Order: sequence, then C-alpha cells, then structure tokens
Amino acid sequence: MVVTYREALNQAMREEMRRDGRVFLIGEEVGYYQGAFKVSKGFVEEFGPERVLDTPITEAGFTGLAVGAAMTGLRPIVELMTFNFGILALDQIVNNAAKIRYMSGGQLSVPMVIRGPGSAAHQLAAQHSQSLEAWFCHVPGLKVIAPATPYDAKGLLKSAVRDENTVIFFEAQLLYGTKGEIEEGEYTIPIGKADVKRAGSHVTVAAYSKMLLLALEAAEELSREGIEVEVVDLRTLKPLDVETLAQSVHKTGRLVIVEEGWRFAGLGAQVAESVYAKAFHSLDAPIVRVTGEDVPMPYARPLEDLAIPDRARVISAVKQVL
Amino acid sequence: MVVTYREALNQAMREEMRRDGRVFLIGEEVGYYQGAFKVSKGFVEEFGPERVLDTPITEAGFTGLAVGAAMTGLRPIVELMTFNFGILALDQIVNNAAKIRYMSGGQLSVPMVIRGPGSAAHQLAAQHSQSLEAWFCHVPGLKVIAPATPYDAKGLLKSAVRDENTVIFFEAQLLYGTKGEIEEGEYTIPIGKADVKRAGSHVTVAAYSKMLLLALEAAEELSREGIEVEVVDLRTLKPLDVETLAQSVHKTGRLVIVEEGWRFAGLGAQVAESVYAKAFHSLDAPIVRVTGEDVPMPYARPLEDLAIPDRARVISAVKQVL
Amino acid sequence: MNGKRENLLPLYRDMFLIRRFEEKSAEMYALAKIAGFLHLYIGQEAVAVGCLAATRSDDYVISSYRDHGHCLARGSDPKKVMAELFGRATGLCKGKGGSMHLIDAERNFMGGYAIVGGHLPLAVGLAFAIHYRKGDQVVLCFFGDGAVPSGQAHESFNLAALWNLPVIFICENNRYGMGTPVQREMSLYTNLIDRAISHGMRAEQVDGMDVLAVRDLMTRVVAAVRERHHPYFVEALTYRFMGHSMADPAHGVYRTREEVEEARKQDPLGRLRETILRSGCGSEVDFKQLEREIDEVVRASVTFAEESPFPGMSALYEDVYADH
Amino acid sequence: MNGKRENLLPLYRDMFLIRRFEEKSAEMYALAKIAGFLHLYIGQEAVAVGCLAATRSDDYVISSYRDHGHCLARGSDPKKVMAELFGRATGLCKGKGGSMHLIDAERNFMGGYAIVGGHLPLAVGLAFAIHYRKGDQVVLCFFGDGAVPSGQAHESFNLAALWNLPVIFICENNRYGMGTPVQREMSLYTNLIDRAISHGMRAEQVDGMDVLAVRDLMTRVVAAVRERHHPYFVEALTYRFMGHSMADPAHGVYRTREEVEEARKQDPLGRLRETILRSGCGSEVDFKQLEREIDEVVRASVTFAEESPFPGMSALYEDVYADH
Ligand SMILES: Cc1ncc(C[n+]2csc(CCOP(=O)(O)OP(=O)(O)O)c2C)c(N)n1
Ligand SMILES: Cc1ncc(C[n+]2csc(CCOP(=O)(O)OP(=O)(O)O)c2C)c(N)n1
Ligand SMILES: [Mg+2]
Ligand SMILES: [Mg+2]
Repeated sequence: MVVTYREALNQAMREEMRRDGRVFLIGEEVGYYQGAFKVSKGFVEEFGPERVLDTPITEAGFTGLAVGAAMTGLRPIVELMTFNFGILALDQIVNNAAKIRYMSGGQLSVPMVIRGPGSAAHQLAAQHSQSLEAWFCHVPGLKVIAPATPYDAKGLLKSAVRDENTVIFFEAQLLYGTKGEIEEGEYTIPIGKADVKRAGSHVTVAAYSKMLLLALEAAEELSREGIEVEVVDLRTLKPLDVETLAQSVHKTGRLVIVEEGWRFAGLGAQVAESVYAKAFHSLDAPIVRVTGEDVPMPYARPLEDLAIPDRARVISAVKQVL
Repeated sequence: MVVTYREALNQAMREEMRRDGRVFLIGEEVGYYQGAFKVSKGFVEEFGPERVLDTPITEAGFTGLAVGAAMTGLRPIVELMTFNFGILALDQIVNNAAKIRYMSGGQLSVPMVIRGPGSAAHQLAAQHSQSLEAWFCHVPGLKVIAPATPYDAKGLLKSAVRDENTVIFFEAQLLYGTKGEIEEGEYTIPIGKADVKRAGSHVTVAAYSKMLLLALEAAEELSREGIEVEVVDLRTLKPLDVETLAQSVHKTGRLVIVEEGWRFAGLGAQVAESVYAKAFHSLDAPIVRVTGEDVPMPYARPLEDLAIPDRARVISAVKQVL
Repeated sequence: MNGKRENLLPLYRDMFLIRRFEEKSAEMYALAKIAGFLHLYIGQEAVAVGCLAATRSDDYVISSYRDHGHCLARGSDPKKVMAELFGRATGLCKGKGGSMHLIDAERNFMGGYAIVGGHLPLAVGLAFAIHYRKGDQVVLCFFGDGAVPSGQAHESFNLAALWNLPVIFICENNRYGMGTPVQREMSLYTNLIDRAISHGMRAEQVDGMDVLAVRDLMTRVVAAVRERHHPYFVEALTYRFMGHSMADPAHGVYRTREEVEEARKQDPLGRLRETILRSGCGSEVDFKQLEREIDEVVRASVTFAEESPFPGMSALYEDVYADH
Repeated sequence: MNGKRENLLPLYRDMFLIRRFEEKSAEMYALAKIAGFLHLYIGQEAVAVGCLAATRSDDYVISSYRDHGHCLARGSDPKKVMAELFGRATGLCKGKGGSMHLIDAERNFMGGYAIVGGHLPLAVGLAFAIHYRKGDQVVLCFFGDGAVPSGQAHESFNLAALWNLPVIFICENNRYGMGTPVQREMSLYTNLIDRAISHGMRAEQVDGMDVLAVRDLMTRVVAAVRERHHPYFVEALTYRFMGHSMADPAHGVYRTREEVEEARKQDPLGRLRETILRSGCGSEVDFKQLEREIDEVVRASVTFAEESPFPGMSALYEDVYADH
C-alpha cells in the first residue's frame, strides 16, 4: 500500500491508540484543527477530546504534564508543532523525562513519545528552521529517531509508543507529503537498527530523515557515472547503530555523512568519530561531512538554498572522498 | 600576583564595570548575597543595585531582559547561578541573542556575556551536574569560552565583555578556589586562541576548563615514566582553534581529548572530527576520547567518581593511544 | 473624544496603507513572490495605528510574527518592507529576516519575533535600558492572546512590575490563537487583564476596532508610563479577518463564516470612515484621493521589491558575528 | 477545631520525627557522611505534616529539593531515607537520587526535584492521569515562594485551571528564596494567592506554623478537590529556621538574628505541644516517651545507613534506560 509519510504516522498513532487505552495525544492544534500539519486528522472524532488534547501555547507546561502522566503509567504522545518550540520544553525533557528513571533508582519510568517536525521547510527563517537532533542525542535517558520513509515512520513510531523510555521522534515538514510503500496491517521496526537503503561498493553515504532522500538521489545520479554508493539510513540516532555503519565502511573504505543541522558540534561529528574509532584502519580517506552551514537560517530563498545541503553538494562530497 | 579563579573573575568584571558604564551584572543572588559562589563579592557595595541586579528565579525572563538591553547598546553580564538553569533560558539565548544580528541584517547586535559554573561539583546529582557546552557550541552566533586558570579566566572574561557578540562563558564550581598567577593590571586574552599549556612530543592531550588540570597532572605523572605529553588548552570552544591543535598533532601524531560532558554528541566528537579532517595523515592512531559517562549524574560518591574522568583514565588513554 | 475639529484622515491613511499593503502581500504570496509563513494583520489595523499614534519617535516598539502592521504604522518605508517580504537585498533586513522578523532599528522598531511569548522578555529589557539610562521613552510590546499563558510572558510581567519598568504590554485579543479560541487557551478568558493586575500592574481593556478609543487610551497610558515609570497592560479586543497565516483559510474549522462576517461589520476602517464623514473632517473626495495615493505607494513598493536583487552569496556568512 | 478530645500526639510525633531526622542529617553532613546540597525543612514541619494528615495513601505527593519533610510525613521509612542521604544502595533511590531527589513510588511520593518550578508541570500531569483514569485521588504539590514567578509555575496554573485538574498547589512561603526576600522576588508579594485566582483557581492563605490550621484547611480543600475536581492554591505562611542549605548560615546577610529568633517563637512543634498540654490529650510523660522513641528511630536510621553498602560499579549504567 502506498501512503504518504503523514498518513503513515496517522496510521501508527491510530493503531496504537486503538490497541492501548493508556496512549493519548497532546499538543497544540492536534484536535479540532486536525494537527497543524494534519498528522492527527480524524483523531478527535475517533478518540474524543479526552484522548486528543488541544493545549495552550505552553510547551513546558504540557510536555511536563505528559511526563507526569507517564510517571503513572500512561503513555503520552506529545506533538510539538515544530521542534523549534521544543526548546521551551527542554527542562522537562532533559531534567525530568530523561532522568527520572535513573534518579529514582528504577522506581519510575517515563514512557512517552515527543514528536513533530524538525529541520527547515521553505523560507521559515531563523527561528523556525533548526535541526536540533544533536542536542537531544547528547542526553542519556533519551532515545532519538528520525525516519525518512513512510515505511520506517510507521514501524518506528509504533515501536516508540511501546518503548518504556522517552523517545524523541523527528519528522520533517517537507517529508509529510512524500510517498512510499508500507506493509498492510501491524508491523514494527526495532529502535536502534540502521538500514542499508541501497547497496554499493565504492562509498558509503550515511544520512537520515530528509537528507536520506538527497543521498538516494545522489546515489542514483552517481551510479550513472559508474560510482556505486551504499546508502545507510541511520533511522535511529540514539542509540546509534555504529555496527552497521562500520560494516559498510569496512567494505567501501570511504564515508560521507549528510545532515541538515549546523556543522559545528552537529550529530555528524559524533557519527564520524564513532566510525573513526571503530573502523580507523578501514578508512582510505578522511570522512567528509555535508552539513547545514553554520548560520542562522536566512529567509531569502537563494541564501536558504546555500545554507542547506543539496544533491550537488552530496555528489561533490562523494567525489571528494573517492 | 597569585589569586583564585574566583578573584580573577571578580577583578575582570570589576575592571570592566569601572571602565564602561554600560556594563551591568544581573542574576540570582549576585548583589546583596555577593553571588551564590561569591564571585561578585563587593559589587553591589561598589556599583549599587542599579548595576548589580538581584533577580527573581526566572532565567528566561532575566536573560531575555539582558538581550533586550544589549540590543540598545548596553553590555550585560548575566550570571547563571549554574548553567543547569540556563536550560530555561535557551529560547532567549538561541533564538534571540544568537540570531538577532543575522535576522536584522546587521542592524542590531547583542553584546553580552552569559557566565556561571558548568559541569559537576561534588554529589549534586542529576539535575545539578551537567556539562552542556556542546549544546551552546552548536549554535551559530554564539562564542563559547571555558578557561581553566585564573590567568585565562581574567583575560578572557575581559575580552568577552568587550566583544560585540553574545559570549557563553563556562566556569566551574570546583575551579573557583584554585589559584594561579595573573598579571598585575589590565590585560586581555584574544577569544579564539588555544594555548599550549605544556610542551611535549609523544602525545597531544586536548582539554579545557576543569579537565585541563587533570590533563596537566596526568602529563606530570607520565613525564616521570618518560612519556612527554603536550597539553593543549582549548580555552575557546567556539570558534575552535583547530590550527593550534593540528600543529601539535603534526608533531605528536597522537591525540587524546578530555571532556567532562556526556560522551555521545559531546564537544570532543567535534574536536576529533575537526582534527581528523585537518590532520588525518599525521595521525598514527585513532584519537581517544576520555569523557563523562553517558548517564545522568548519580548522587552516590563512588558512582559519581566513575561517571567523571579522572587522572587514571587520562593516563590510561594516553598509553592506549601510544 | 477630541476628534471634532481634528483631522482624522492621517489615521485613516495609516490603516489603509496597512490594509492595502497586506492585500497586496497576499497576492504576491499567491504568485510565490513571497514565501514562508505570512500572517496578515487585516482587521486589527486600529490597534497598531491607534497605539503608534500615541508614541514619540524615540519610543521602542516590538512585536510578534504578525508584525507588518506595527512596522508600517511605525513609519517604515513600505518599499523596504515589501522588499524584505520578497527576500531582497534592499529589504529592511537585507532579505534575511522575512515577514516574521521585520526590524527597523533606525525607527526603534526592534523587530518581529516568531516564538510565541519569546519577545516579551526583550521588551522588558528595552524598558530596563531606558530606566538604566534614565531616559523617558516607553516601550510598546505587541502580542496575541495566545501568548498570555506562556511562561515567558509571566516572567516578563513579574520583572516589569517588580522593577517598575516603562513597558506597555499590548495584548491583541483577536479571540484565537491559531485554531484555538481563547476560552480553550485560558481559564477566566474574558478578563486577561486580571493576570497582569495580579502581578501588580495597571491594566485596562479597550475596543480594538475603534482607532480613536485606542489612541485616546494609549495617549493617557503612554503619558502615565512615561512620567511615572511603571508598566501597563492593555487588552485590545479585536479580530483577525483572514486566516491565521496564508496556510489557513479565513474561516477554517474553528470559526464560522457568519462569525467572520459579523466581525467584519466592525471593520476599523469602516468605522473611522464613518466617523470622519460624520464629523466633516473629510469627504468622499478626500478618501478617493487618499486611496489612490496609497494604491500608488503599494504598487511602487512591489515594483521596488521586484526590481531589487536577491542577496549575493557572500551575504550568507555576513552578520553571523559582529566582527566578521 | 475538633482537637479537644482528639489525640494530637501522632501529629506531634510526625513533626518531631522530621525535626530530629534533620538535626541528625545536619550532624552527618558535618561529618561528611552526607554531601552535595542539603536543604533542611526545620521550621516548616507543620506544613508537610498538616497537609499529609489530610490525604489518603493513594493521593500523589510531589515536592522540590527541600523534600525530607514531605517524604517522612508521607510515611517513607527513615532508614531508607537516611541511607539515600548517605548515597547507599539501600536508599530509597539506591543512592542515585540523594537529598534533592527522594522518591518513594510505593507511597505515591513522586519525588523531590531540584529545578525551581520544574516539578509543577509534573504535578499537573499526575492530576491529569487521575482525571484520565477517572480516579478520585488528588495531587499535593509543594514548592517555595521563589517558584511562584517562574514561567513553568504559571503554565502549570493555567493548565490545571483550564482543564479542572485535581491538584493542590501548596506554596510554602518562608519569606525567602535563598537570600532574596519575597518582596524582591515579586511585586504584590503579600498576596501570592491573587496570581492563582487570576488563573481561575480557588486559593487561600493559612498559618503554616499551626499544624492544626493547616490540617483543617487541607481537609476541607482535599475534600473539595476530590469531589469537584478542580485545582486549588494554598499559601502556607511559614519560616525556615536554618540556612537555605548547609552552605548558608542560618542568619546570613539577608536576615537578622533577631528576625530568626522572633520566628522561632512560632516554632510549630512548640505551638502544638502547648495545645496538647492545654487540651489534656497528652502529658510531659507522653512527650518524653515519644521523643525517646523517635531518637531511637533516627539513631537506627543512621546505623542502617552507615552499615549499608555503597552501590556497586555495575549500578552506574543501570536504569538509564528501562530496557537495559
Ligand atoms: C512557542 C511557540 N509555540 C507554537 C508556535 C506556533 N504558533 C505560531 S502563532 C500561534 C498562535 C498564536 O496566537 P496569538 O498569540 O493569539 O496570536 P495571533 O496569531 O492571534 O496574532 C502558534 C501556536 C510558536 N510560534 N511558538
Ligand atoms: C531554575 C532554578 N534556578 C535557580 C536555582 C537555584 N536555587 C535553588 S533553591 C533557590 C531558592 C528557592 O527559593 P524558594 O522557592 O522560596 O524555596 P525555599 O528554598 O525557600 O524552600 C534557588 C535560587 C534552581 N534550583 N533552579
Ligand atoms: Mg490571537
Ligand atoms: Mg522560600
């Protein structure tokens, strides 16, 4: 069945909410408005306003509310209208959600999902175009996921909802409308496993979320020139599946990492460092990173285009590393 | 003149406040209480409550207030009682302080310093023992500093106050009482320059803040075994002085990075990646990182000791990389 | 009201400029000349114009993402504003800010900000700077009803009240935060001013569809704040005629066509027009001429924007830091 | 007050346990058996004990870093509490939480939290969970005066009031947030309840040095909240006799020795003792016996803690995640 990324998320949440009465959805405009990006279309109609909660614009408040509810065994899904607003809820996420299990010596858990679009869309400018996954990945106690395809989005979101920990789930505005095949009915995808989305022997390109699509397009184009790229979709960013990556690098000897976030202290630095540490002697050349530029996102389209990785830059990185 | 790190900070701020009436100090307990860690001792007496402002416990509010004041050309120094509480002010720091210059096309600047202790002290447990420098370093528009010695603390804090940008200035509770030589009178240290704190030829150890002291102790001990460690004090974390580091690595061929923060997506990953990219062919072995463990900080002392790098671990990392 | 002999046409002119400018922006958005989020101010013009009419040019103004109205009412050049929306190098912010981040430092228009509640602390800081320098300016800080429950708003109220800072918080209560009616944002939603009062602030409500009521109240408030240096909270009851942004239809799922039509009867331009005609300080001929004039201004702004260059590649890394 | 024939000794016992337990903790801190931040509750015992006396064992309780009193009043085993302060494996949280993060899930004591204002949203979430499951428990959320201006507190008040959640916010106004007197934390500081009322909450003040007043008010409040499912705000006027933490002298720069001594005249233990003696429900002999008993309990808790092992190395990575 071919569905959009949006529809895959919708199905995942719907199935989980039907399966488990402890699951509820909370966030700005998730109910009557059907979600700012319509991910929760039909939810308030099916599950009622008791389980689909429209909140005031108070991210710390409602995210913390969800943490408190999760401490009692409920399983909230928090929708952040975008992850930019998650900055306002960081105290709740980092100091409470991520730490309560540890601080309590295992007495309490915080099984919840915090999801919504990360990364830039088109021309939303500096305060609405951030890719903050590196921040969340830094925090022990959190798991972090960033699927690129409808198939993975559905399977991983279902796993996230069933996970006993707090899972940060990055979507992307520009992915919602993309389409892909998903399985009929129930399936889940384990958290913590990368996926080789395309096999190749010359270079490994690691990417996730929106950037995976770029990587695949670049691989397609390079293939026409006889360069066979292996594309590894990280999918789960924390815990990172270094094993799968290293295996690919053992084969290709070369790695390009593509990420949309700011370069300095971005997640790709860790991915690179992990691979260097695990496969140093397999590497025939230094790893090359293709990243967002280290600037607040400019509004003007030509500048924005410069600030975000594109296919051409992925292609030239691959050629550089060869 | 030998002074404590605390006294060096006190001198730096005092001199700057005497020099420039636009500089003021704002934060919790900075005035009548003389600072939670007594860094601003004597300030309210000398400069009055108009320039030394005790705030309510509202980090977003008073940090944002400082940003607003800086937009008009004042030069606030914000003291965070600890950087743990800076999480509550991140929206102001990331979305406003770091971006306003860019968003305004250069019309406005935000010249301010945000300072206070980062990292763990003793047994303050999970919510009060975090080293979040990687987060701040990720953000374009911010500069980030983490001096280890009284000399550097004074010179860099003065530079930070004079800088036209927002500077994040990390201190450490366990550094406040440490002593060192400083110059008499006026001096500044340029932001963006690392400092070779000890010359050596076998291995480079890069560190900053509290961890620098560990690195120097380890170097001392290793020297007795005939291992000569070059210790590079990063001092400025953003912009990172990769040049100085790479030069050292060209000489030694080996690098150990010591940081107190969580390992995954920590700043050391970026430092490593930068050095790999710039000096790949000079490296005789993979870079080794000594980091905080990826756990919320436990309260019990034996566990806390396990979670934070110590001299023994630095020494064994150096031996591992040799 | 002292409008009898007063020439009210300039107020009408300011509101009409905003109205036309935004109608044109919507057109340009449809043509993909403008992109990103575009939040129109149509329906709320009386608030910006009434408030700004009560200020001095060295007072500070700061706003949210719904900032075109405040920026134009402040006197920013429509050409530069339109060029900013077009993302051109000649824009107010050289094309880097866009619709949500209009900034005109020369006019002490300190910007539009896109994090709900996030600019209130900045407003308090501007007021603090005035206080620090012993100036006598005031700060006007505009935001929506949706920002009121936010933590940053309350921290701001507390600091302003505690330290007696000259900031006027102007809540434009247009009854909705995006698709959420105010009664689902807050308990006791009919009296947002109570929250401000509980923090020790003076506060009043005003009919935000009546530019004269707004201006008169604000004249009094600005004078009081300027003289006595304390904060004030003004709740302007208003309505947005268009959708939340261009992505949202004017009457979405959250309100009825009838409700919007009913509200349109209170169109602040229509109301002022009637007052002017009734009072005799302007005629149909005056309106015709004024509207033609404005049409020309708006057209010229589009031409200017259209003909302006995009920022060059070198702009990407300019102004990240002040020193390089 | 219905205390005439009632045996009030158990209330005294609970307060005395807290008092002695904390005095002993301070000793142990001086001996470096306990480290980190230690915030004593001495002086405020009537609030925790009076409040908890009005609850059912399945109600939820949540607190700040000044949490020993609430935890003990909730009935947690003093042995495990002391072992936690000692950082031992037998502690409530296996030594991982420490003084600021006592958690006893079995007793629905959901923890102490060290970010000022940061646990109020959790309290609202606990109340939401009750509401979601259609339970009839209530949540008691303790915090200081210093937390009131924080953004997270206000967001919590709004959500609780808007959604009618069964949470009772108990502000222990001890007149200082660390070294800052309440009049420099907030404007209108004499009536913190007004802030809650402006959010649509019911609210009352109570003499927090009078355990019977607290208990009687809370009995009424808990019943109302349990039945009608709405939030409540209680401001308990109290005083901390010791420094902010062990790092802070009892009368630092911010208050005088005289002020502390004056406040000590209102010692909640002394006041209850007098009431008991006056009412005849207890005698000096009873007090002697009770105090001896408690001394033994506290001594035993120290022995238990002292003899308990530290957590082993393998504990470091346990409970970071639920699945490994
Ligand atoms: C912190 C934050 N959360 C969510 C959003 C998304 N958002 C943008 S505008 C808006 C509604 C704001 O309503 P209101 O404050 O009433 O202003 P209005 O749009 O009516 O002018 C929301 C939810 C945001 N920009 N910032
Ligand atoms: C967000 C935050 N900022 C600062 C601190 C440091 N701090 C700890 S307790 C405290 C004072 C709190 O006072 P109050 O809420 O009145 O509680 P009390 O200590 O009087 O019980 C401060 C400033 C903190 N823990 N969290
Ligand atoms: Mg609104
Ligand atoms: Mg207090």
